[in-house]
Amino acid sequence: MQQFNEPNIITTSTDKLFNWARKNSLWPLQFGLACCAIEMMSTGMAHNDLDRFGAGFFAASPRQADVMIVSGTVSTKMAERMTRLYEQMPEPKWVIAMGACAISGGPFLDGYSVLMGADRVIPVDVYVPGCPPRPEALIFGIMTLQKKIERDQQVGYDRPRPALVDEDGTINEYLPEREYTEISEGKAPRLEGIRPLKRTYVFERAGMPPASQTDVGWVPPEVKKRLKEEARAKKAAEAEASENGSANGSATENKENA
Amino acid sequence: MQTVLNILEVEPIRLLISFGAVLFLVLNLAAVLTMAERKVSGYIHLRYGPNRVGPRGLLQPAADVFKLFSKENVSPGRSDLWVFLGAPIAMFIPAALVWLVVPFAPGAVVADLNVAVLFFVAITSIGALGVVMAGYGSRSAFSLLGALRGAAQMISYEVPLILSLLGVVMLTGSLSLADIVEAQGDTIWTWYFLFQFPMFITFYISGLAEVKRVPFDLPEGESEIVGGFMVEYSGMTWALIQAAEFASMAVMSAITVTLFVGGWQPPLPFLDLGHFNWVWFGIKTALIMFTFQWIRWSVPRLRMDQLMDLGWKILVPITLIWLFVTAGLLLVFPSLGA
Amino acid sequence: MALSLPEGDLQTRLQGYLDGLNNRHGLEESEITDNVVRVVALPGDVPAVLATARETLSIVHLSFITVVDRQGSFELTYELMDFRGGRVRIKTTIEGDEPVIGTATRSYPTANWHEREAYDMFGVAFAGHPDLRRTYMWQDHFDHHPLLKSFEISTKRTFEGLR
Amino acid sequence: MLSEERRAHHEGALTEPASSRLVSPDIRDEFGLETIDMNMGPQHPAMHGLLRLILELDGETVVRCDPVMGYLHRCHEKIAESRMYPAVIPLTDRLDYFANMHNEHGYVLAVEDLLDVEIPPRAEYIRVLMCELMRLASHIPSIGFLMLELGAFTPILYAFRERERIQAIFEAVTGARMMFHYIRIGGVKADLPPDIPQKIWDYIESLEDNFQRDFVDLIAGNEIFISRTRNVGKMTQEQAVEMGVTGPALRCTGVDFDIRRDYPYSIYPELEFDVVTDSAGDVEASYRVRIAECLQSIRLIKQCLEQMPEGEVMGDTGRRIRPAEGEGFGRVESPRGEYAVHVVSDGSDTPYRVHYRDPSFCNMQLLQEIIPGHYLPDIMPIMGLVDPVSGGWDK
Repeated sequence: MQQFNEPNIITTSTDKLFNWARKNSLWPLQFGLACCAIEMMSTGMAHNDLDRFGAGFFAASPRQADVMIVSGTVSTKMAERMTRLYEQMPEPKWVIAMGACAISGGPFLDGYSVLMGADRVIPVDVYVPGCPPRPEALIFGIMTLQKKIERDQQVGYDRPRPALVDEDGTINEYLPEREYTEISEGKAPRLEGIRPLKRTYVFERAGMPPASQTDVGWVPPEVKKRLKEEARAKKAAEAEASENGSANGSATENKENA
Repeated sequence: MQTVLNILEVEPIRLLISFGAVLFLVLNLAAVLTMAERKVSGYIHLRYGPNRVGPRGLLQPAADVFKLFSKENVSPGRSDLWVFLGAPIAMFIPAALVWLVVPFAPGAVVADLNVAVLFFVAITSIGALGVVMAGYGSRSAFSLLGALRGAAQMISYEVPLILSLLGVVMLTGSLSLADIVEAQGDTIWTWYFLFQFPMFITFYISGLAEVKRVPFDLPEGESEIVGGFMVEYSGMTWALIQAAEFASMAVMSAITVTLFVGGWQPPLPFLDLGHFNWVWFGIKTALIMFTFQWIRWSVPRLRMDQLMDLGWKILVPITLIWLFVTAGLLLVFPSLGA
Repeated sequence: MALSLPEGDLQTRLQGYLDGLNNRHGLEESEITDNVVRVVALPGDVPAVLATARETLSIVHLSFITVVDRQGSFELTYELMDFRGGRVRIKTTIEGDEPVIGTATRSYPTANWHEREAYDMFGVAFAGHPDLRRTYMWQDHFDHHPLLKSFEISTKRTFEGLR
Repeated sequence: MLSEERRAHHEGALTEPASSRLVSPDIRDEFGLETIDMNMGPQHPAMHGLLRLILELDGETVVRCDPVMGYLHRCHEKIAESRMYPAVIPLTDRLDYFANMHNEHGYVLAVEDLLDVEIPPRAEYIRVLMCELMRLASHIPSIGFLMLELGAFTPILYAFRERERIQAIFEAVTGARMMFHYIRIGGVKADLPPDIPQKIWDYIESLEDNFQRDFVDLIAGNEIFISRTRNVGKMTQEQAVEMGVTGPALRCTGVDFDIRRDYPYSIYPELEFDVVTDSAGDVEASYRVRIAECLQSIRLIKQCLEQMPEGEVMGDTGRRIRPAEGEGFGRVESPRGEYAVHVVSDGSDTPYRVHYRDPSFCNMQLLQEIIPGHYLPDIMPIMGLVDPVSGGWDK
């Protein structure tokens, strides 16, 4: 098959068709982060009716979504998840940063766990200012995105799409080409110069629960398996002890303590 | 010209061409139905629905299809690729195949099988296979749950579905759909949905469950398991699953119309349109499909155990009792049967 | 099965709470101000005081636990409510950089998450807590207890000019 | 509505407690049955924001449920320590973003407790008026969300239609649709525009007409709704109180507790309203309580409009707000329960420490208590019962 290096009549015609289709069928990801999510919902509801533009189908799974509306403050804990969601969306995909928080951190800019704008981790196409933006503003943002899609070309134009997650799972920070003001620059090295506290793991102290309970939520399967085996061994030992009679009771206790 | 018509008379070619036409119809129907669904939901929700693309938003399905066509097709890294990609096809083919036996008008049927009812029952039950394939192939907890739900639901609702159409078969004494339509006569009060009313309702409900529509959309469960078996599908594979869903929904309404609501027969004798009687078929099918969508936007979803209760404890006894009633009436008044 | 809520005059009830706590524990301060029983206890006594409040005086509701970093010591406030206008505020002060105090979850299971939050934000450890892990921040990637006064955020610097 | 027989049937079918469905781990071990670990959220349609539930499933039965928070941690308490007292109010707006007025009110009450200012009566009436409107704007969508999570899509649109109208009123009064910054220390920002009382009155009348039709008749008698919610998320009074639950989730068990009546603030003692309770303690009861509370709010709004005095809306607080050393407490009944603020002052312009007790955070402890033993689809109505808001529990 011939490779087209420059736009010609075939590529521009298909571009026109597909750009028309894409811009008129922008399905947002059902992904509400914070307060702006309520206004995003309002936009989808009867009064503002995003469905008029063909954008009313809020896809619950990122696999079926075209545009991610980052609606609210992105915390550092969430940034990792958001990046993964972005990577899960199939190409072509777009991102709208909705609200001051998603643009720059907004009123929570100084927070220790707040990401200074979604564009630090994923490429953003349209910024919609406001706190929160009115539904009309979001609709305007979507129409702006439609204009942007109209200009899109499949040949002769490379949209920069850096890989955000490496093979080994590390997340690369995506830095857009725009000037940061002073406040933002003060952000990155912010934690320097602050005395990091001695890590106070609870199980290092007396009278505290065992280590397995201080883990965050999920227990890895191998650990689970090990715990299960331990419990089984313990149960077997108990059963054995009860078979041997109550005389050995004290011995089992010692074993358990050990 | 005559030779062309003669060639069309040859059975394999006629079959191929007419099936091609029906397939074209089905694919378009799926697109139109998505549009109808969005418009109907719009009216129920007191909003407009799509109205920007083309006149009154009528080109919206075209935009959706072309967009989905140009989307990247993602398959999860650890998925079982061939099962994953085969599932949408396994879902679509049964939905399209049933159209082979649907009589649109007198003589207008792709294959007038004398065991058409059996064919319909056999082919619809294959649909569950696609759901299980999709859930297994995607390698995700949500998909797996959706697939297991789908398999359990579709297999258990086969039973009331089959039992409820037995009454019609007993009355007609034939398994051919064309015969069943003929037997119903061209007056609204001789159609089977009156005499077989409990069976009609049971068939309708089991049909809803069979095509996984609200309130029986547990395999998808948008707000519970985020799309269930189709959570990992994107682009054209997802579009194919959607097309299969809408096609099976359309075919279920068509079969309901054929079995209970008189197929192409006009409601009253003087409304007979001759060669245009397929219009009646279309209107009735559209009405049944509209009720599907009406229910879709009106009621919440059932839970798995409640779904099973409804199927086995209510629908199956009703159909069995009415089967006995029908048989008894046929014994007493043999003139009821054809 | 129905839960019995206290009845009767508010002032007598408050006096009852005050006397009940005073009689059983050596408290540093105890007074009634603005319909609130205000009690200052030693950190070691707090679990026992809370147990008395729950078991003997049947004050059913623990509203919140506030920790204040007084730079060198930590001030804890437990606010109890009896659902009928009565409030009991138990205060205590823990000295030192790595504070430890007994858990309130034995008497008030709802303290579970409040104490997890306090541990996350201040590093206050609650001995005997069933499930002490961080609520908001990561267990592994974030080494600070952010609400300590020694943890500064950039706003302090940017706002200094305005003051 | 249902006949008594059907009602008895529903109750008879589900009287066994949810935990009786759990297979004991010993049996599971013996037969080599394995459980699935499932991760629900933070991006999930039914998680009310960014909640992550780590579930252990035995088939469709939930064995263990572990909520993980912190995906929307916005450092409210830390940032408040570096803002001047009035500048914290817009931050509190963003805490529980379905109850912005209540958040402001609670914080302002705490600071006024420190300051000892006199608030003009008209300002008090306006505050209560706005808070009750806000309660309507929160309860009605929460009913819609409950239905959305059960799979019925339409009620949420009707709910947002009402919310949209209330937001139009808010916009006329405060200038903003969601983040108002309206209730200030010492009063409210501005008086009501002259035509607003009539507009609110008209709206309330129209809501009374719609309410029964759209949110009661359409939902309450639906067989599927009843079978999905009755005896789901069943809890006893002791359980609810032990877990520190407040608000509609507590009142649906029958505990008669409402901050507005039992710890009165503002002008609530002068107004007439009932504290609605229900005895069942399940999801359906919480739905009924929310419905009845909406009607009570309508009653309160009418009283406010009728009794509203003339006069100033802002008390004298001085130009700089610099309270003396001490601590202040504010406590209001937000739509989700008890919202309390504890402000500690060190005598400077900025608070030394601000602590928010958010009802979403405390009510959510209920999840890990009552979800085990329920089926996976029951999690969604239980989320509707607790009705947490992401901004609230994560601060």
